[in-house]
Amino acid sequence: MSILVDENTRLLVQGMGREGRFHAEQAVDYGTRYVGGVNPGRGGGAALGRPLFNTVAGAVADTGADTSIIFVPAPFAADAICEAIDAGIGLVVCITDGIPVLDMVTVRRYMAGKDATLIGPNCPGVISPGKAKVGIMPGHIHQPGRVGVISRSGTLTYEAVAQLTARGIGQSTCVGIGGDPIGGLNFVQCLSLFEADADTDVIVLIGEIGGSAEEEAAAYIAEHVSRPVVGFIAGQSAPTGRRMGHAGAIIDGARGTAASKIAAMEENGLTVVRSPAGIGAAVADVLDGNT
Amino acid sequence: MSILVDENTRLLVQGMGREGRFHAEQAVDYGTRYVGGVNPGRGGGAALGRPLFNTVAGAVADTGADTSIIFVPAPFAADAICEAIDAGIGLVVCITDGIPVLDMVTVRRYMAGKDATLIGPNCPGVISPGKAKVGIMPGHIHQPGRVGVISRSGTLTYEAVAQLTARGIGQSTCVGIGGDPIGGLNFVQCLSLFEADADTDVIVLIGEIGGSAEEEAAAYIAEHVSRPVVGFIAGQSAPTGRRMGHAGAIIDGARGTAASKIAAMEENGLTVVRSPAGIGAAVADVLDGNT
Amino acid sequence: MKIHEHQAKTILREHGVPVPAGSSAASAAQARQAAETLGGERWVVKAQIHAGGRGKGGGIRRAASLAEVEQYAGQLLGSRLVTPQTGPQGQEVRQVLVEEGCDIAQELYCSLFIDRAAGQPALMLSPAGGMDIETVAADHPEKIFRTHVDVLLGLADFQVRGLVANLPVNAAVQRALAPLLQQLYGVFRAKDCSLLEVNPLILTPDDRPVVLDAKMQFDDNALFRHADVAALRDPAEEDPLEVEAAAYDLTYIKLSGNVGCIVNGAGLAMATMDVIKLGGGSPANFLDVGGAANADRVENAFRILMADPHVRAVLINVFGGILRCDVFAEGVLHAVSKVAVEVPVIVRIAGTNAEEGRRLFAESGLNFLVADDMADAAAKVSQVIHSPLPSPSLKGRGFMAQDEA
Amino acid sequence: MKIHEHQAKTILREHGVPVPAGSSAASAAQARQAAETLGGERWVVKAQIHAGGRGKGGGIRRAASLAEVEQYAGQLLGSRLVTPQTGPQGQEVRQVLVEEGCDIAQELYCSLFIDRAAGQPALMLSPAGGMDIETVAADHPEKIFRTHVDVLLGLADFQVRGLVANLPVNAAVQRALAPLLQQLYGVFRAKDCSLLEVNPLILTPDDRPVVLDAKMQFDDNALFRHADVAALRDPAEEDPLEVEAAAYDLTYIKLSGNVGCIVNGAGLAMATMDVIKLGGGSPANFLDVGGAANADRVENAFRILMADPHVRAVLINVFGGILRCDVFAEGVLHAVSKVAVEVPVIVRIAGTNAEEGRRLFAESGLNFLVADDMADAAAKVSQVIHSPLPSPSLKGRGFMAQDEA
Repeated sequence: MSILVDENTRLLVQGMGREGRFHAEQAVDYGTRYVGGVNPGRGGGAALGRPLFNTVAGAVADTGADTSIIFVPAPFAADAICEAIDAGIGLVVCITDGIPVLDMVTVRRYMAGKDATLIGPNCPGVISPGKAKVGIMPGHIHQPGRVGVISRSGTLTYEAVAQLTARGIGQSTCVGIGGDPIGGLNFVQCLSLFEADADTDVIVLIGEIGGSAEEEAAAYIAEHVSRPVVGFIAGQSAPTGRRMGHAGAIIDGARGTAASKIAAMEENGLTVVRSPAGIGAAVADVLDGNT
Repeated sequence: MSILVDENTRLLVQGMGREGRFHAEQAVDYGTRYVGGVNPGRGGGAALGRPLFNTVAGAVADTGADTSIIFVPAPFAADAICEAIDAGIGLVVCITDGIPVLDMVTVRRYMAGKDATLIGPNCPGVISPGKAKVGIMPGHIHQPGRVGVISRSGTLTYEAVAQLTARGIGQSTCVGIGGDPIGGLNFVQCLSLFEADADTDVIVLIGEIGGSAEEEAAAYIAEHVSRPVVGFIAGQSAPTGRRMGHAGAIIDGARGTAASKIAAMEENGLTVVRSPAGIGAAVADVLDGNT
Repeated sequence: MKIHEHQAKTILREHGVPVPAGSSAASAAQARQAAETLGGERWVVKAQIHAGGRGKGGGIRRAASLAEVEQYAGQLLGSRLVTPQTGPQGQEVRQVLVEEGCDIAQELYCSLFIDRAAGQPALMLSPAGGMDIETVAADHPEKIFRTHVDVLLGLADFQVRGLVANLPVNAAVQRALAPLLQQLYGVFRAKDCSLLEVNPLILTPDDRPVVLDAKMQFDDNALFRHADVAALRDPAEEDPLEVEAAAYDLTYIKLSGNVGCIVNGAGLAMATMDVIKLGGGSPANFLDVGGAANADRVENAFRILMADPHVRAVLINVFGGILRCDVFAEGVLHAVSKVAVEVPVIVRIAGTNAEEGRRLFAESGLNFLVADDMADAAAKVSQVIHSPLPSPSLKGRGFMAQDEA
Repeated sequence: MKIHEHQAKTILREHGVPVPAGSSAASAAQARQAAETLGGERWVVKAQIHAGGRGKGGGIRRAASLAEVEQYAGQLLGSRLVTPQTGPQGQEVRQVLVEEGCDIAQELYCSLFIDRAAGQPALMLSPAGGMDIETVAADHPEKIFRTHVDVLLGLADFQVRGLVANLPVNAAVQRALAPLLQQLYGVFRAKDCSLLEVNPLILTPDDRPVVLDAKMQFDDNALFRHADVAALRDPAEEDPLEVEAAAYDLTYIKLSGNVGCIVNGAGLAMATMDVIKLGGGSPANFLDVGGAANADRVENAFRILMADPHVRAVLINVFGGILRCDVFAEGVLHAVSKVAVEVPVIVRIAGTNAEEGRRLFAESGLNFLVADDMADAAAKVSQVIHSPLPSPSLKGRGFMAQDEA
């Protein structure tokens, strides 16, 4: 098993530009079931052997798409997310970064009470190794297996995954929830999905400074998660008051520090790794029963 | 049993002006458990021996109110409804008439996904005879019993109820859903509540021209309602294109006519009464098994 | 509330919506001057009445000279224009709109309204512009495209993009139409419209969309926050009795029958009309005196009913809930002491203190026909209307039909 | 993005929010003239820098004569103002704001910001105005009132009514404050603010609320739709290297350490800083070259790092996902051929075509210290920094630390 995406996923690409086309190609190469693309004004054409549509609603009607990945430029991305949700897409993965915060606040409010999951924005997406790749992560560094990975980061997740794969430790699903302050799926919701997945044995949670999502995740884990969780927090050496690349990675006064997050993780029984170089080794230890 | 309100209802009055105070008094006299009032700027005072609050949130915190009745003037009524819902009131009865349609559209959208029921606006409210009166209907014409009444009208409902009571036929609950084109609880939702009420044997549905709620109700009844339903439609002699008092009572082109509604009711097995003078007799016939 | 086309276009223009240049005129000379000021070589003279279908009634005239503008305006002004929506008596033309002529490459249809069933505003778009949309809906439903508006989110880009993609127009026109639709929704929302219909929404030969005709209706309940809109009301387009009734806080609608009625509550008022009809009579009006139903209101109600020469009898039907029937009876007695009521009056009161109220009517010395219930009231109305003998008026003239029976 | 107080007040004034009359000045003479134009007898001269806490640093001066206005402006302009938020080096004052003096009856606090946990804007209100709100929050949490805003519905009447009911002010002031709070939210929303803080929000002796100080910060991602706001950027208030980096599409933040780093991805960049720190070094910067990481960007990254005199070594840490490591290596080699890199460079590349990339570095003839993984990279950084011997720079000066070990 796995979470969010698998071999049954029917993927639509919103924003079939240069980047969208490239990643659609990569997804197809990985074996993902890509069913079409949406490019307003280009409807009727084709991309990678599948039809292009003017609207998501039209695409869903014709292709039965249930998942979409969004590469639409930031000024138009919130509208694209709402369009996907309005058209009944169940899982929307938004890669676009630089979306205005109030646009995302609006999207979140718009989604309230609607039955859809958003991943991102400003995220690498989600991959269930060997089944489906709905994101911009390099597929080849992954390996099917039983470790779930959740992260606010992109390349740092690849780093962690590569450390796992290098040790022969495969992954059930890897989810990059994105580095923005306001996004869709959060740590807690993602943890609950992994907890319900019979084929995930260990969870790796990669957080970073800013906000309180890691603290909330740690508290949730103590209460609701039976799997061992290995945690890492990026930004232990970051200064206060500066956004470290990700819009969400900022220590605001005394809030959002790596120290606070690490403490919360330790208090709640997670295995905390101090060095990003040690994530793979820590998971191996957990799997070997050494912790 | 009964629906919506009963002896456990804890009633808050929003808009404790002359009208609000009068009807609060009537409700108390009827035996309703009235717990307080809300009048912005008058918080700290009292009305009818119970405290007045500035905000609904404050009132809920102090009194445990679960139901509110709104007498706030039309320009401010939509805000009052949202305030009640935001404060966690489960049943909001809005008596106020003349609320702008787009205000009510906004309220409905605001309520989406929230766990609250709105009755009205522009309605007489709801009464479960012998238990609680949350409305402006005259309590004394009602009698506890096993007939449920749903209506878009006020005095016409009293007329129907009086005909029942005159025949010794009591009511489980009488709900005036209001005469506005956009309101809260609709016929279908109210029917489902009565269907789930073990102590309602027959349902009286009083509709009127305009919209398609009666047609939808009739279709729903055929599918989901096991109780016999007696129906009446007001406005059989109304002309097209004119609003008959109620903002919602208008025949728009060929839509919303009494004929269409009566036909839908007959097709779906309701007992249709042509004369408003014959409602009580028709219910008596149904109870006697004469139909 | 309805407004004239020229008023609607002024509002739209203020919100940045492209409409033809034009102005209204109340005389032929003014119309000529308006055309001169506009300049150009072609104009359209459009009768300004609240009813639609003006084109079919000859209310829209194309003029190729200032003399023609003056001539057509002169013909229209003061005439009674009959259209499919005015009824056979027509509607007097008091103003015309003089506009620049527009070249039309394509006619589209667009409207915004409140969809009751969905509880949301709806936007309807069709390539079949310039036609009666109800006919299009019936004959070519595939030519009508619609979307609902999430009133909190607004009309989203993706929605208008999706809608215009259905039209047989090129991508440039689609890109021009999308923001225009959002502007129209903006006006609809900002002004609390109940209807905003643009038919036709034209495309010029150089692909510009222009609002060629506009019909706007407003939510009466929201006028309190739109003083500018309320000021556009044209009482000349409304029934004088209804205008008067509204001033008295009465909800009155004039109908063509012969039995006047005074009722408390809209539903009961409709039911009362139904009962009159079932009894073989014909309601002369809908009249809701409201929950208060005090002596003043009843007096004004009688005054308005008596101003209708077709009224041969009055039925009062009141259910006293919060209102006490005895208090109401006193109000009626006071009212009829001030208004000359020269037709029979049937009274049916029920509810709180009904007995006491009936006693007051009986002891008034006036010829009220007091009914026991709605069935009885219907019978009494029928009797009065169908009796070959003159019925007794309230003040005693004629015979008392009941005694005769 | 931050703006100056006087800019914030101009925006608020345009939206109808009551702020004191005033204008900014860049010289003492201009300041005097501004005061003269304002008229009155009392003025306030306020240093305009982006950091807060100006009062404590002596940056806000009350003047009772035009001569005092000129004197205080002269003293402030060109000085380096040190406040609790500037750091010990202070911030140069380039402009002052000259305002009319206001009588203050009461000081309140109000701010709007995005509450991440709630995913909504939040409005915070306190009767403890004029004080550091973090201190109030810590010592008197009962004096802080807040509500979240449903971004689709807006800040509802009932919400502001409920909030102001908590303040120790009379009903008239409450009625005046409620719409003011809604105006502030309107600006916050319309301008895509990330912070709008009014401290103090004062009440005058005649009960009028006035925004006496205003701090506004904007969502950088939304500046594309606010050209007016973007035009208010004051690069003089920002680090010149960061301004330059932004022009090159690099996300660069200058820090105080001695190991420069070039990384792709924000999370990995932070983790790289952490690894440097764990190895006993100290990061000189945060630098994310982004997903593209082409030769141009790398060249500019080196240029910016080399402009920082504290940098004693550079660590390149790149995980090639979509980016191919061999292509990246070529970019680096091209970059260092154009920029004089006179410190040791540790390179760690992983992912797609990493082997090929490593070979390119090894065969380049330059003294790259190629690390196997992040742990090895950290060790090499530590070695270079802590070695008593001079470390080999990229171009071969000094010794090769690795050979020595």
